[in-house]
Amino acid sequence: MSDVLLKADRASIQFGGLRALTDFSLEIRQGDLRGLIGPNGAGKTTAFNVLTGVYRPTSGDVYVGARRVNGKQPHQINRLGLARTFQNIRLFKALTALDNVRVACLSDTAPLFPVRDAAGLGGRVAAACNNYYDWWRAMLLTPGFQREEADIERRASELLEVMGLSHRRDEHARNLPYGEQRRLEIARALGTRPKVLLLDEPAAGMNTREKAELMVLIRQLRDRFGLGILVIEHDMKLVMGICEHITVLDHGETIATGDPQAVRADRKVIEAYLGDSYLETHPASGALA
Amino acid sequence: MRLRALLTLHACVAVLACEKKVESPAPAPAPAAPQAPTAAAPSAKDVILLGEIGSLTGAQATFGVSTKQGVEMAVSEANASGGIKGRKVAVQVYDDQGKPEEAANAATRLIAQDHVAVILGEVASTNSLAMAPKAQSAHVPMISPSSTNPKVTEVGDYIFRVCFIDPFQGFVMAKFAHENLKVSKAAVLKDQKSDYSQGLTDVFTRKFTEMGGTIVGVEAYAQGDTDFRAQLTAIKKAKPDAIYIPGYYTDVGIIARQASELGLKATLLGGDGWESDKLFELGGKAVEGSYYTNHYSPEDPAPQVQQFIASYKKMFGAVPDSLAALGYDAARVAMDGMKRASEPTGASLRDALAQTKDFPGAAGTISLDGARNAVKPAVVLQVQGGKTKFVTTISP
Amino acid sequence: MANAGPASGSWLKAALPLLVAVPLLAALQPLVSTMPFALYISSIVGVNIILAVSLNIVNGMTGQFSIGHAGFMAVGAYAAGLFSLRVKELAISGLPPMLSDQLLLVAALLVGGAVAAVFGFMVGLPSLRLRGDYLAIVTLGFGEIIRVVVQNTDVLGRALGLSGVPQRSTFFMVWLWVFAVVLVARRVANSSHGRSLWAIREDEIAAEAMGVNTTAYKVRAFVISAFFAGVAGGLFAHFVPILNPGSFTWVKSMEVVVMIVAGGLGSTTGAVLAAVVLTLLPEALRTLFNQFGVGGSSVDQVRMPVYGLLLVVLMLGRPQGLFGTTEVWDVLPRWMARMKKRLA
Amino acid sequence: MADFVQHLINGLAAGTIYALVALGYTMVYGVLQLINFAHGDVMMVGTFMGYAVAKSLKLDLHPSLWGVLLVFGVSMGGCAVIGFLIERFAYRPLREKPRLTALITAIGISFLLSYGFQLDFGFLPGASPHAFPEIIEPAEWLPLFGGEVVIRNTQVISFLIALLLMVGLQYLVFRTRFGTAMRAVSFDHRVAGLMGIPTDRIIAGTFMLGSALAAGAGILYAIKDTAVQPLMGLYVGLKAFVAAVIGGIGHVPGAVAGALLLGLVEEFVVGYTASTWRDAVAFGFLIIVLLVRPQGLFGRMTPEKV
Repeated sequence: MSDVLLKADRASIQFGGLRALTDFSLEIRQGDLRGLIGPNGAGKTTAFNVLTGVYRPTSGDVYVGARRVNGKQPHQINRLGLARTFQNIRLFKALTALDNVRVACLSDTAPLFPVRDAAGLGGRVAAACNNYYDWWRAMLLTPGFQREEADIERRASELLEVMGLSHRRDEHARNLPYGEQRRLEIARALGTRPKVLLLDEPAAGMNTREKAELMVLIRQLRDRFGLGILVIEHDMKLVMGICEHITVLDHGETIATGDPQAVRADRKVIEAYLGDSYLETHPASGALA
Repeated sequence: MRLRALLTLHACVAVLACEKKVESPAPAPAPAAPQAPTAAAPSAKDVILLGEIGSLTGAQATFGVSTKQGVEMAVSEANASGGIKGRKVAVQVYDDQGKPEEAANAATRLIAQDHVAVILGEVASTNSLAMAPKAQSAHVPMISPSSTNPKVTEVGDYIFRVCFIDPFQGFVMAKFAHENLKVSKAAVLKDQKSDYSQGLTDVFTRKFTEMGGTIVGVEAYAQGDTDFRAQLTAIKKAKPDAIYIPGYYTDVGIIARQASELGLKATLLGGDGWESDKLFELGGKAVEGSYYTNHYSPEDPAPQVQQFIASYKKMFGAVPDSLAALGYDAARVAMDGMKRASEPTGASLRDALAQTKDFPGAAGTISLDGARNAVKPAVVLQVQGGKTKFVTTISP
Repeated sequence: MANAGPASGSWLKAALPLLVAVPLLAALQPLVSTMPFALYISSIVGVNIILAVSLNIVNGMTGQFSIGHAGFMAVGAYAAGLFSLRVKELAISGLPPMLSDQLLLVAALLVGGAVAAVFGFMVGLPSLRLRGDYLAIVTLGFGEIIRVVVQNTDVLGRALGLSGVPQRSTFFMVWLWVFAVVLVARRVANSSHGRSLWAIREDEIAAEAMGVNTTAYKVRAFVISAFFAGVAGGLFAHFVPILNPGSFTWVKSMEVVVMIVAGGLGSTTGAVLAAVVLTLLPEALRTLFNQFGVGGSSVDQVRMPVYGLLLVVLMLGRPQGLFGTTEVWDVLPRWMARMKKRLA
Repeated sequence: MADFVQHLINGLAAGTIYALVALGYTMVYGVLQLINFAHGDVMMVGTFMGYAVAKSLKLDLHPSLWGVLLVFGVSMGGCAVIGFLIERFAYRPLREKPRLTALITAIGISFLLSYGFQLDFGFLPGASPHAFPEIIEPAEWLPLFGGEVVIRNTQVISFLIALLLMVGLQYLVFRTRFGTAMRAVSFDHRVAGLMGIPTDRIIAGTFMLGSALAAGAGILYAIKDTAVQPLMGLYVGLKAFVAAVIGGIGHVPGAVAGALLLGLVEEFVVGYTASTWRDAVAFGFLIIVLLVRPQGLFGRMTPEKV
């Protein structure tokens, strides 16, 4: 039993009066492949935004590794090993496929000064120097920097290859077909060396064949990079197919958790998806998907 | 990519080079400035070229335009009377948009490209100060018609002026206010954006206090403001007998109106920046009875003045303002110097100009002192019935 | 484009451009210095290029919008100017005066740049945390404040201006910096760090999610841009005899904005070309008009309105400007090919 | 004491003008999230229209209520048209483009107007200011402290007009169908469009309204400060924008409050401390507000959608 990489503990968020997410809890360990489902507006993406720090939870906590990350900046949380894709694709459209991944691959380079506490003035100054140090090296194009850049580029192209996008290397992201854009987003997310990967409807807009491939691919990613993966997906078939454990949201509330069979059989879930009228007509339930 | 970056650089330089060719009419590039006076250039053989720089665009454009017209008239008169030593005179004018860097640029142009014998300008002291070093280092005499800041002629022995300087003008108004108007408490409202206004303020406040008056308040505004109530209210509280406003007519008119609106009864005093018919349009009744110092008055009975006014009317159909008069004088002083000089350029012209004594100018008789400043009286004018009235002349 | 060099980096690759540029400029130096007017024009062009390219790092690459570049230029100009005034009499012993002057000039420029950079940080931090268009207003206000400060400070010469700064600027020095800023802009733009700037311009939220500290990057870009604006100001101070607040109004800022918009927000070479053209064109027209006896001043009169019109027309007709985000060498080959086809 | 009251009045008078201009900024920003940089210059154009009318009617010689109304009518109407044209041909084509393009266009238009009007070709006024005819016979109302403090009828009138316009605007935004539509558009103009709201017409309407307001403000401004010049729009426009941001941009009463506040702050800084720092006041104030309370005094921060 490996240790917990991502943990939400009764995280809730409200916008004005609207309770968008209530007491959302889950744990992700290395090798997990979990699903987050629910009808439209159930708060799935909101959950992602809370986990990744786009929104700060109004109550409850989010932990990445052992660190409590409430109120941390998204980029800080990402650096702790949590990467995501977006439901409405958010690639850097004017950049090439390769550059999209390069940006993500850019991990914090070897600092000029080692910074122990970034809090103190000394720490701040040192940190600032480090920041600009990167750029000085970029401007001077020092051999060390040239090497780093070369490595980054190599890693980026590897990731493109993994996602089967090598042939698109130098094309602008905006010119890629929909399916490939989704894959590029995953490649980009992987660039940040995540421990946990959050996929927001990765299969949306794909045809059945692509989806099948994607299912395989997601499993491969998990094994190859030793990830924990959380998938939002509408397509029951896909989710039931790959996820060992599923959480179901409705109106921001967790109405069911458990393995696919259990969830499939859950009355609340069926109500949420099909409305209770369905139950009256089909008393023998459990026929979802 | 770096190689390419280089190429673009090449390109820029290339552009510059050919640009230069287009611009310079002179076949051979002018020799490096300092030693050789630019008289060597062929363009100055048949005709003597005067250079003039002024701001013909922008808020105070009227100044530049008047000066230009004054210069043009002087030149055409000179040519009508057979030019200088048989050589015709021409004038090359550049606009500096009132910007110092453009003034410096224009000066460089006149020197390096047009090889002028002398440079006339600028009105604003800042711009003259931008031009002066260029003229000095190229040994081309420069005569400023109306830059009143002392620093201008301090740049070097090639820099002259045909107008009095701020210290004198400030002194005149202080004297007039104290002796003629019997003012004991005065306030000052200065234009923060203009060096000219700053200069006059400093001198006026110093002199006025020396004479035993008291300055009850100094407030500031910035050119282009339209609401002066805050400053005026503050001044009103100090209850001065007179307010000295060494600004430009564009602001003074509005200030006057708002002052009277706020019930300020104090007399308004000003400097030569007031000189413009716009003052009466903007100020209306409010500027009536105000006084300001100036370089000359159209009412001055002196023959050369009246003759100047007459021919100016003939040429431009308007009564010349003081800047036209000063432009006229600057050009004539320059040409007078050329007549006396062995060679109408460079050092010999400088020496000739330095000798200028009791020259009958339209704006008063001009004698240049050791500091190359004109020593001449100033006139005090009063606004009456929408035009200026000559009050008195005050000599140094 | 050199996205990344060979696996083993080399100092040669890093230094090559300078090794080429320095001799080239050194060769041109004596030629230009005999032509005062060409010298002046080339200096102005150079300064404008530096301004345009540096502003392009913020407005073009990072997609923020600063319209107070003249403010930073002013800070740099006055800082460098004061420094040079202080060391006017000094000379570095054991060096030919010419050389020591140039070294002192470099020092002055660095001072100017550094001070401007500090101001850039102070202005940038608050406004760059907010949504884009606040920056526009704050930078604009900053320019105004600088003006007022200068007018109230005796050391800075108040409204009359600061004169007596040694006129040490040379063609070599100006264009060396032009070269430096272009090189820096290109190298940053091509590095993964620079790509992060583009990422911010493209989609700030996604950039954040990919671990880009967007605020820090924006501020950093802003600081570097301010630094070079300061250097440009410093150079300006060393070939214009008097420094006056009137030279650094927001009209100046707008000129620079027009340059980068016309050149194509994000295109360094575009900025360079636009800067050259927009600086030389008025000069050329003025000369032309004067030769035909038409008042050259009308050129300067219509300049500003035309700039305004240019902005509108560009945004409506060709928002990507001359080159969009690409560089000349990306465009030229294609363009030439098209020309060939057309001719054939 | 007297001077204090006088300063108070001056400050309010100045603030009133800022307020009227700021309202236009705020409305346009509300519906388009666009800083309409050209707003102040539209005001300037409107003022020159009024100037032309007043001149041709010789209103300063024989003032008449109808004449005054005509001045306001013409300039406000004219500006409404200009506002419409600008929106239609400069902003609408860019609505789906990145916000930057629209901002640059706005700046371009501002430049075109403010410097175009400085050309002294033909009908254009030229750079130097013109005296604005006294279309309302200036008189002193209710002299306080034995005439020490002066309150002008014009000041009172413009103050009342400003309040009136603000209340009217508030009513329009929150009580009328047009206002409902405006708010819908400002929330999300695409969705509003889908809901069958004629987005284009609403936005155009907003622009016309804002521009008309600006013109009115311009005339009052010219009456107050007795002069018109091409650059007046730039300064007042910027100050008004600052006021709008201080009050919380997009917020109608906030804009007015911010404007009055700014007017007073400027007045008292100049009146009681060094007047040489005047121009720095507004922007210094702005930067402080942005540091302390970025959303302005009344505004709310809206989380960006992901």
